[in-house]
Amino acid sequence: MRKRMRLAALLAAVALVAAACGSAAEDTTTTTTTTEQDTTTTSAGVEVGGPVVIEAAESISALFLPKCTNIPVFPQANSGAEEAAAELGSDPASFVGPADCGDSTGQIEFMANAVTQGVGAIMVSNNAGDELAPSAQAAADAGIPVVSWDSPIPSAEGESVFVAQVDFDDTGVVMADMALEILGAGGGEFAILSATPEAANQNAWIAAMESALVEDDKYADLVLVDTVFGNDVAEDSVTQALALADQYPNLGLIMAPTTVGIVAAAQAMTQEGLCDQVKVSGLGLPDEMREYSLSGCAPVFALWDFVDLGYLTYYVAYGIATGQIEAAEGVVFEAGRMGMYTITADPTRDSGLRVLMGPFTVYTVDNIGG
Amino acid sequence: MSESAPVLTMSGISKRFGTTRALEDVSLILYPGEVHAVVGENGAGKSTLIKIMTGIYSADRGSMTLAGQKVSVSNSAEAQLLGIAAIYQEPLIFPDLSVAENIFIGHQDRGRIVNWDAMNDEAALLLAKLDLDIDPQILAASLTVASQQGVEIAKAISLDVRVLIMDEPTASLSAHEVNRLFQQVRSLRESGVAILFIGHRLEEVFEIADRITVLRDGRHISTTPTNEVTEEVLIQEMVGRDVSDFFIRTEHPIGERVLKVRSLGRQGVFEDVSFEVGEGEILGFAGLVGAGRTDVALALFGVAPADTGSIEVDGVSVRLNSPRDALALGIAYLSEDRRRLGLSVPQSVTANVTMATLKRYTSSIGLLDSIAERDDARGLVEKLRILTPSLSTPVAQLSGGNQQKTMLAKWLNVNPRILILDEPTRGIDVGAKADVHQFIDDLARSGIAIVLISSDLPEVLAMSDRVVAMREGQIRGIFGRDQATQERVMTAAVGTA
Amino acid sequence: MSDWLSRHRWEAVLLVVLVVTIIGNAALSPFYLGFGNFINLFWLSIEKIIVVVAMAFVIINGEIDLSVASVMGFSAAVMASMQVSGDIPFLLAVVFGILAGALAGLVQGLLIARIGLPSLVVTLAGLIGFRGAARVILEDRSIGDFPEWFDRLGQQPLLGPIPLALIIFFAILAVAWVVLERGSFGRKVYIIGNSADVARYSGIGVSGVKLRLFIVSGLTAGLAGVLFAARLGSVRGSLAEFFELDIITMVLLGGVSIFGGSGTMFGVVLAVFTVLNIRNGLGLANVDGIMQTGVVGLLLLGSVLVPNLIERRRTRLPAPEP
Amino acid sequence: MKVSPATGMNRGSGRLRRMKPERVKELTLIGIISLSVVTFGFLIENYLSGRFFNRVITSVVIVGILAAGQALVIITRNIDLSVGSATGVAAYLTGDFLAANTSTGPLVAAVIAILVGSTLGAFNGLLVAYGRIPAIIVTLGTLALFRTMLSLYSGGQNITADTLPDWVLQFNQVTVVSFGDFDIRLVSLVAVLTGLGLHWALARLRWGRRLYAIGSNPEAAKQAGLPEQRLVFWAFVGSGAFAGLAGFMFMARIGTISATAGAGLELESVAAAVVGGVSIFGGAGTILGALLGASLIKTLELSLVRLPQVSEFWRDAVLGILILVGVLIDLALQRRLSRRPIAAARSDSGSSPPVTVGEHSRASEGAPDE
Repeated sequence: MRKRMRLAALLAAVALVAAACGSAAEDTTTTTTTTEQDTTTTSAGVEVGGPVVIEAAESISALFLPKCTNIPVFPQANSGAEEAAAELGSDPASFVGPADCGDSTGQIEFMANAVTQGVGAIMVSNNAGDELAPSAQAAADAGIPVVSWDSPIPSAEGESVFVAQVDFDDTGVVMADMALEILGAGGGEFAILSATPEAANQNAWIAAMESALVEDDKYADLVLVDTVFGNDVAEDSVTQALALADQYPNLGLIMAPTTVGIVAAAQAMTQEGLCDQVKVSGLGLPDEMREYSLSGCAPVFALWDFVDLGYLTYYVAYGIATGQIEAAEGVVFEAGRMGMYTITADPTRDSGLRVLMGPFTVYTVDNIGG
Repeated sequence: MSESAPVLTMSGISKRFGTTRALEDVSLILYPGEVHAVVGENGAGKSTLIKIMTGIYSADRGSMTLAGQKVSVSNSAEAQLLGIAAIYQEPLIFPDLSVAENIFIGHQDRGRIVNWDAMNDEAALLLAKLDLDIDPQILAASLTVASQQGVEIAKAISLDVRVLIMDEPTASLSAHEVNRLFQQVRSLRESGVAILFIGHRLEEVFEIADRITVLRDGRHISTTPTNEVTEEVLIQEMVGRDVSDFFIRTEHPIGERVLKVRSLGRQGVFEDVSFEVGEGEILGFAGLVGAGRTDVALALFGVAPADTGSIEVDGVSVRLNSPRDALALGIAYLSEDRRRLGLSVPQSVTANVTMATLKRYTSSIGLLDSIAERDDARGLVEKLRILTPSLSTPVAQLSGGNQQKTMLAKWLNVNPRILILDEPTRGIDVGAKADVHQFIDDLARSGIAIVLISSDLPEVLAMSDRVVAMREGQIRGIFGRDQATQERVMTAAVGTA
Repeated sequence: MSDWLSRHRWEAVLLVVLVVTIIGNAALSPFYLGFGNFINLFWLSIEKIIVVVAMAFVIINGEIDLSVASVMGFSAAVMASMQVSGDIPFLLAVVFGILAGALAGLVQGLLIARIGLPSLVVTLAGLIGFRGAARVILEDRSIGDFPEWFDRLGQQPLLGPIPLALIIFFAILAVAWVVLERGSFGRKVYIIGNSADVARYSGIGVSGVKLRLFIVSGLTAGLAGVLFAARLGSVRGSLAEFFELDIITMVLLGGVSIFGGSGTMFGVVLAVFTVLNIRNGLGLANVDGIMQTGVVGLLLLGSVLVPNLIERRRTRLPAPEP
Repeated sequence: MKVSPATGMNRGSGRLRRMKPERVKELTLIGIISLSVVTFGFLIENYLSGRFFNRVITSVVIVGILAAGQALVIITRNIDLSVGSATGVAAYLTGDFLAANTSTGPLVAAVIAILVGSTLGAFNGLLVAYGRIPAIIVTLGTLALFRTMLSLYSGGQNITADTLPDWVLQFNQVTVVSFGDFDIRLVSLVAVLTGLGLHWALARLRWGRRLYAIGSNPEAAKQAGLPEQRLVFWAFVGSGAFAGLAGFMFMARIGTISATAGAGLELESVAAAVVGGVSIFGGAGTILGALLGASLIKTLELSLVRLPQVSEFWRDAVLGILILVGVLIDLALQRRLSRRPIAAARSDSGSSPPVTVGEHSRASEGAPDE
């Protein structure tokens, strides 16, 4: 182990040189990285300085654990992870997961099996709240880094670092901005159609949006009238969307921070010919939303790139697993084609570390294609 | 009686079940337009015969000829197509369907679409023909058994049956209802249908039948025109042996009266039933199937409590609302229906023997003392000479006689003070029968009061200290041992003369 | 031996399947044969298999309880909400949580045993209703922050490497096994499952047994719910959702007849071991969750179809193969 | 003289006796639906409107169709728990076909969906009728199996709205005739017509009546020579076909189809049928009743959604209570109307039956040894 660490340090030093003339880091990261470039000392006592370029080292086995395997974003993320693994000359991580999104028990099982298998790293999009924490802790105790992505472990217990697709506070602002864009400066009524009442991600985003609405005066005329839940089930989401339209005659927008909900809401409005009155926005997959984007029912929505998220996640996990980087605040690294990132404290949680990918891609009729 | 060619000929029919011989070389001829009664004791082979006719069983040997053509029937649908239908004492109706549908559901020739109006009209016509006042649109579930039977007859007529088998159709009917049924049977006969009538009440058989066939122990004994035979002869042929063939109850003293029953009655089932049984006494209950004997027993066992009258055990008036109440007072009841009410056949012999006495083997923490269980079971298995490979053999693997003995063992294990035996020897072979009789006598000797219900008259006469004759829910006579002759008891039970 | 075989043909089949599974797993995965993995294999499904034991009784008795998973959620929700309200000691909240399960069983048991409603319908309503009750109690909250001893009991080994829930499972299993095979209650369960009439005619209090069974089923589900909460460290309204299918599958796979009256605890245990080992093996072979579900579904169908076909062949063939 | 209490004379009031229990049940349901609509009308603003009517009759379509198919099977004393999975498979495969053949019309698509559903139903029917496996086990198994196969087939990819022919998204909106705000939608019409068609078939076709006969008394059915196995097989095929049609409706309603489409519908369909008075013991109940049951559940669901006092979280609890009430009413009605010993007549219920009393024991004479 120590030997491997030393090798990694050596490689890191070489990488430093490469990084100096390497690609420009993205806006979101460069601002924070500049002050953190001091030399740090790893626990192994090896000095590492400056940004680390994560490079091919030994092949690792890993688990890429999605919320479930049935929602398209997760296979997309996996393809990013595979791309990264190929670049790093590592075996692709095994992409398995529970059948149902929301099945935290299933995720626990997969994590436990991964620990048994002694994988090099676990990458997980947490299905629930802290139910996963004990398993993550067990993995960590076994020396396996647990990198969460898409959805973190709230308490950060056992988790090395969270690869955040976007800043959760940003999500609130982006959603508020989209609402403002659709409803206009004059404002109006809108409602939120979320996944399940228990979904941690969505709840964080909604909370962020609510605080954004309060904090910035430009949103003063946006009135959030209701928050309902479609359980990430298409049928329920359609029902809820229609109920919103019926219940609030002045409703101008349904904001759905879930890929299942936004499609269902758009379909519901299309079906009932309500698109003129009630627009739909939120977080959606461009493939699924193209139809409604072109029809004007969902003029603007946002999402991050799941392929990139998977790619970055794999880089981070690989870097930690091979000892090239350490999951510590201030560590700067370069992740292949995506460039430079810094590990920071996660401002959206009480504890825990974060790598912020960002930014959102905001989709409109102009960039949706088709 | 018709001169025409026979409609159905059964010749040389034999059927065995394992070691039990159900039918041996039985022949029977049915002519159109006759009512042919088949009588015999329980176990004589009547049911097996009709099951072969309707294709439920296939005969080991022998042939069946319908209207001159040799036929083989492999299920009841085929039998129906050939014009053979059967009506049972418990009508096989569809409770959720209307009367009209019950009549026509099995028809293959009425097209794919149900014409309700036509069907209702036709049903009404059929029912009217049978002089039945039944609304064809009513649910069959809401009919009385008699009316359900009427519906079954209507169904048979609608199928243009040539042979109608009636298996104890009067068992659950009142006298008035029986009259109605017989009118229907006569009108069927007039239309040329051959009717095979199986009955226990000789009075009815004499009233309705043109010819009577007697079966005994699976063999054909006689076929005689009704007017050439007397009841006495018939009974003699049915029983086939002297009463002396039976184990005869030995003389012994009778002790205290343990059970006193006063004017017991249950609405519409039985009424004004009074009797007493003493320690060591065997009180026989003779009567026909449906006379209400089992119902009295069920009232004593708390299954279907009586609504009038009183029951005293050891001079204390008791209320019996469940078998648990009865068992607590030492009353045990050996059911006539071994499979449905008596034994848990997938379970071991031991489990069945101790079924009613689990408490005895249960320790304070709820565990069963399996050693004690097996000891007791072994004792009873030996005592009753139950043939079983082992104590843990499932009862389902035993022969009928050994199952019956196992059921008896279950109740003996209760150490009852009052033991009600309902048809204890029904459907078991002669050897087992003799065993059972011996045990009953032993039990009485040991001071148990025994109520013996049996349709086997010689058995009742041979075993009992006194005999109660029941008919239509009432006691028609109680005979002391010296007064109880076949003729007197039969007369009281059958109700002729 | 042949006597045992003739009466426990299904157990024998399961035993073979289990052995093949174990050998296959050991051959395919180097991680399979480890003590830690064996502990894990149980621990990961421990709440389910605790309920399986109670469910075996219910089905042998000729009834079914579809509500168990919802009752698990309900019990955990009751416990968690009491913890949040903070007025009572947490230990008491745990007790109340478990009792809430028993109460759910009591309500359903009364409707089934006393009023005579079919258990399939009553517990179907319970499946929906108690899940609803859990949601009513918790709404969108996820309640954690249980006292540390509770989390530790749920998440850390208690005796050597063995966690508490595993000890509880084996304790319950031992008790249940003894009660079913050697206990007076177990005997009554079989007799009633075969024929309620025979039982009644033998002086057995049928509705009393049924009522007690449903209370026990609820109580066990309550206990399992609380244990699950301890293992997860937090409770949500959806806790244990859809567990009922797995639970019933394992019982039926154990050779318990859906019509009641037959089945053994040995068979159920073998089925539990088999399913857990197959799942574990598939998991270690990196097989997806939905595939695992499918394999178990196939196993369920096969477990009934194969003996049916064998039975039919046997009745046709004169001499059965040894 | 002896009258079995079970079947004793029971001349109740003439008209009620003449009226079939299912008629009573249907009228009761219509009464309850009307009552709840009026009640909610007082509680909710803008409730009694054409819009709400349109919502209910379009949202009831899928569950209504499934409940009809479910009733078909339950009437034969069986159950089909795989309908949710079958719906999903039919929806996905049909969508997949449409995506590849965009010129396909609705009729062909519906036929494909129905064929897919029928095939799955035939699989169930084969195992139940000819394999002699209890329906609950078979369909519990295929519930998982169908879903797994779909998941494997889909590979986590959704069918997205933009790949489907244009008519699909408009399909739900097609209105046959409007009365003011009240639309009669094509989908509702199709559902009602197929439902009523099945209702008619069960009421008027020999085939249908025989299904009732089998469920009512299997022993008598055997005695009457009814082809029990074939009928049960076709009942499952029918249930599958209806699940297929529901799948087509699902595709048209939701537009975006994932591999989890239709999950959970099995319980909803059973609930609707049971609430609609279809006896879980077979032999009794009507398709119209099942449709009304579905309507009641959907009406309550949609109304509760709009009742601000009743939170999101109460809906399941209310639904559970509703099912129980439905069964209790059913029991009371049955006991009152026919006073038949329900449990005794159906010993498989396992509940405490009033033991039939009497000396008649069928075929116990000379019972052969086993």
